[in-house]
Amino acid sequence: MVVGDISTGTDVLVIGAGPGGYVAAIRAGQLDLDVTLVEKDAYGGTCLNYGCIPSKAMITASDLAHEAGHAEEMGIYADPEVEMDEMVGWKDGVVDQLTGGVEKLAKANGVELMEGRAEFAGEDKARIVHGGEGQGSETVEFEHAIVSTGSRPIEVPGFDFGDDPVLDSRQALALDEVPESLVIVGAGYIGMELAGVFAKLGTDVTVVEMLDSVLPGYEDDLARPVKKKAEELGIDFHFGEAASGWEESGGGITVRTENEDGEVSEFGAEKVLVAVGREPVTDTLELDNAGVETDEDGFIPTDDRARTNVEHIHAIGDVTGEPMLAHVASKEGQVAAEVIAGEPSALDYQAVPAAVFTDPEIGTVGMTEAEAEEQGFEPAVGEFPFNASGRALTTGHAEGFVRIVADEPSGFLLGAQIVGPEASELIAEMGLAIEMGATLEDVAATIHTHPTLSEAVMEAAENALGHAIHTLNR
Amino acid sequence: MVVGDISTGTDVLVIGAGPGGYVAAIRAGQLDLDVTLVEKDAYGGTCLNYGCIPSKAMITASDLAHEAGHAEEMGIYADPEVEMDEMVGWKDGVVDQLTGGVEKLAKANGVELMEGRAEFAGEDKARIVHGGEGQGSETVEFEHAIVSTGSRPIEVPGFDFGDDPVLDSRQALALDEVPESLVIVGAGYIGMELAGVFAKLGTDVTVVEMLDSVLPGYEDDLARPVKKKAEELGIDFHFGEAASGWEESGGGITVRTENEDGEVSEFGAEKVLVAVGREPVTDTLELDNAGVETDEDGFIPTDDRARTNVEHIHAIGDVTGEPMLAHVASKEGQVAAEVIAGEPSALDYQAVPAAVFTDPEIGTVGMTEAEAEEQGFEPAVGEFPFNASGRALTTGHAEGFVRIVADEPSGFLLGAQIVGPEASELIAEMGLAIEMGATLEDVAATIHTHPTLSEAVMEAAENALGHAIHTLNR
Amino acid sequence: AEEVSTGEGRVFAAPSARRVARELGVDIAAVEGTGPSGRVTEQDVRQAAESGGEASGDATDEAPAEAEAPTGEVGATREQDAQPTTATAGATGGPAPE
Ligand SMILES: Cc1cc2nc3c(=O)[nH]c(=O)nc-3n(C[C@H](O)[C@H](O)[C@H](O)COP(=O)(O)OP(=O)(O)OC[C@H]3O[C@@H](n4cnc5c(N)ncnc54)[C@H](O)[C@@H]3O)c2cc1C
Ligand SMILES: Cc1cc2nc3c(=O)[nH]c(=O)nc-3n(C[C@H](O)[C@H](O)[C@H](O)COP(=O)(O)OP(=O)(O)OC[C@H]3O[C@@H](n4cnc5c(N)ncnc54)[C@H](O)[C@@H]3O)c2cc1C
Repeated sequence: MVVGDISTGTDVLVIGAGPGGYVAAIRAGQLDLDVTLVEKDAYGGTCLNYGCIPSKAMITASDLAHEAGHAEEMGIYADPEVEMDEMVGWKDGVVDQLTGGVEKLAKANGVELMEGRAEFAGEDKARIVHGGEGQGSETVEFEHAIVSTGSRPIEVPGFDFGDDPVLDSRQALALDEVPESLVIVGAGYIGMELAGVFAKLGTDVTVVEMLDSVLPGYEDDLARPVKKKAEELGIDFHFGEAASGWEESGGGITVRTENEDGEVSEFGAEKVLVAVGREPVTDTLELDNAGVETDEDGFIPTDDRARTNVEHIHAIGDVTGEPMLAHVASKEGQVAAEVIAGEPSALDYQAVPAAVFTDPEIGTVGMTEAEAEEQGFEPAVGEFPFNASGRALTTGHAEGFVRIVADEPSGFLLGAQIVGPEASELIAEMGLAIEMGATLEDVAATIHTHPTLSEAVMEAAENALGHAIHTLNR
Repeated sequence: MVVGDISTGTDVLVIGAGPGGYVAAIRAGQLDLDVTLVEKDAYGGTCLNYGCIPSKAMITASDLAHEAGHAEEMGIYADPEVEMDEMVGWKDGVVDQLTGGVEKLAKANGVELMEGRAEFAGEDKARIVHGGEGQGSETVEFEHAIVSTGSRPIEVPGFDFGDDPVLDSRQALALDEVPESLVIVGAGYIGMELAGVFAKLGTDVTVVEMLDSVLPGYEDDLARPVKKKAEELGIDFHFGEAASGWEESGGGITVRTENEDGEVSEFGAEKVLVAVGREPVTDTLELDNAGVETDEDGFIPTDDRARTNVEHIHAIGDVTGEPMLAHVASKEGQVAAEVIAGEPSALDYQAVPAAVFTDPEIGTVGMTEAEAEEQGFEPAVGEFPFNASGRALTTGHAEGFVRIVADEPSGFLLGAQIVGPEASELIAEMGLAIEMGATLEDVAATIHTHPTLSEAVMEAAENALGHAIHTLNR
Repeated sequence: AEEVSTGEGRVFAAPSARRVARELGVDIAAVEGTGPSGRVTEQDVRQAAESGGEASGDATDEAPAEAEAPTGEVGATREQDAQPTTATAGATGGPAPE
């Protein structure tokens, strides 16, 4: 690597190689643009290295260990032992395989890779500060830039991620021993996914949450089966409690929380995981130099072509705000690249699916019944409970239900909410149905394989139409 | 129950309460028809009692036991013990819950239930012969009849299912001990599903098949991963061998097979499972009395309204021939009931999905590339291998691929073939896409949740379009 | 065709039809749908473009309207609108798997 300040040029400079940035770069490369992708840490970003992938790997592995030890009902007797360092090592192997793949694919699509931290030096140039001591920096001039610098966990005052017993999700996914006990601050999806992992590995888990339920933002009846299962796993919940500090005590720590009335509670544990939300990584970008505006929380507002207020600078992914999801980042990345290449591309999707990989899983797409009403539709709603699904019963996981929301007069699908086995996969069919402008009848009339969980989707549509076979119709 | 021959009348007589018959009866009840459902054995038919459901329950349970014992890679050490009688008892509980549900739903939809064996006594009446000694029979006059008497396993000459060591699939799913060794005659889907169950429970399995591969009828590259995994499980294959007989020897039996050249081989085992196909149950129905015709194999030909040659007598499900699948039986049952009620219903679906619940699973719907060519399309084909799927890697099951077949000029989807994790569920989205007349672009443009297996479907569509992100494009 | 559902002027059309609308500079919200329940098909969009007047400057500002030639005809019996919704007479069962 060259030391000192040299200067190069590119059609498209992509800053940050998460699922937003690397997809944008690959797509730009496919469209024959000259593209440079700069990353300061690791290809694949939060998602592949510290988020989606590691968490899902640990969820599968902890599930298997737990299930095998709790299948006496099926005549299976086992007492699995878990070597945490090996489990984490396996997870790291999965991550390496995927991040290596990203690097290869970027190169194969003609993307120029650059290591370093980018900051804007003007409307059409950026300085790339290289990592190591004395590695210097270089300046890249660009026609277009795509900002995809992602997000990082919010720190709660009093809980410094630099202190050993205080963990963020990334650190929690890299422990080499199963903690005996853990306080988790925040019952959002990250907190709840990790609560499940550790409870299944044998940790004594306490969750404290400022609001009054698990998975705030999800409908009550979707969150309920998740809370119920978590309680069966021995997870202890305390709602209406804001974490206010911690201190060492004995071999471990004591976490202090405060409720609305100022009453203080204390929870002892070996470690504390803070998962209360994520904030954009925009502070070190020198956005001012390029004239790019942010909102009061630091997020970058964009239009339906993923453009910032500066026409030739796009922003995508977590840095643009909710929904902060990998697949949204990737879609925005694809659109940004296509728009730059002059294609008539736009963020015109009808619905964004989302999944929570708790036990049971949650999958949602489009509108809830209440949202449909607010927007002036007359919703027709159909449900199917998994305990009436043959396939669900044969897997031993029959909690939860599929709910489907449509516009009654026209039959057009508007949304679906699923809690139960494989909800994250089942939601895919509903997403396609909504994008296609499918009606309840279309879904109900489509033959679904027996015995599968996806039959539940068809049955929910039939239920909304008033002629379900395997449930009584409302 | 009344003894002697009494006579009643009904709008619709449904004969056989499998997934064809009970769905037809429920739907007819919903349409306010006066309907009688007669069943000689057990509500739910082959599928719920001896087929789909028991096999899938045993597949899940044996998978769990096997996986837990083979997850050292993930840092999980376990040595599960299986109590076969308890596993089978659990499976029976699942079956009871579902068959009880069928009975309740039939009643709730106004279906009259009758126990006994039906045979036609004329064009518009049937005799119902009740089960027990001296229970007599009764005559039911009907306006319309629906024949849904299903199928039974074909016996291979020399292998009498009445003999103790010779098992059909139903008996194999009800063993109360894990056999030490088992010869399976037939490598079709039933043979292969059960081969996996027993191999995972520790049985020494040998499969003999007359044709030259596993899962005849499926494309080679779909069957290959199934065979590979089976071999890893220690299953021994012998192709081109026709079973010709068996005899007791020592504590077990010896199964004899013959190849094309007449050379005889012998395989020792504790038991032999014969799974070489299924034949229609039409022989005891006295179809002649009603004038209903069958083909040379005993199947009842029907038209797109599920009508036999006798206009007011319908036939549905396995008794009408291939594809012998539960969901096809149910669809035909629904259409038969609607046609009888005077609705403009027809079997006008574009594609029938099918799944094989082997390890890995197979899911197919619509046309293969070869079939598309035969039918005059110019196929565009896209693939995505699961070893490039983040979700697949995090589950530890990354063998197989998604293939998607479309018409190149128009982009319309024609078919999909999937082998890999959850293939049986992933195929659902492809089924809906085909029914909806979706194009490759529609599937590619639909946001799919990350990280999920269903992203593979989207990537395969992108691959067919030449702009996949996570694979190199063909 | 019936009215498209009224909720906030939402347009029910497949992604491919929406893309064609952008490509041809057609305001898809103003296109009358002929699909089931008034769903807007790609054909509807192309027809609207041909009959003109639907172009909205906004949608075209940077979209080179070099539409691929309308593919129009589709192989054999398949039509984009031939969804299960049209449950009338005719076609026999689809290609059965082995
Ligand atoms: C524990 C956890 C689990 C999650 N699970 C899921 C899930 O299951 N599904 C889901 O959809 N989402 C999940 N998420 C969210 C998901 O990770 C994010 O939505 C996604 O990573 C956003 O992608 P991005 O490209 O916008 O940003 P990021 O993935 O955050 O990538 C940004 C990249 O930019 C780099 N960067 C930042 N600043 C600079 C700079 N100045 N110069 C150069 N490089 C820079 C960073 O190093 C980083 O690599 C999870 C998150 C966490 C923490
Ligand atoms: C081991 C195994 C696994 C299978 N797995 C799957 C799978 O995963 N997916 C799938 O789609 N299919 C599967 N099948 C096939 C599936 O079981 C059949 O396709 C389905 O059961 C057909 O339904 P049916 O209603 O036509 O007939 P059946 O389910 O066979 O029901 C017919 C009913 O009619 C009754 N009957 C017969 N004659 C008379 C009479 N004269 N009077 C009164 N009653 C009568 C019988 O007792 C029976 O209950 C499997 C089959 C087996 C054996």
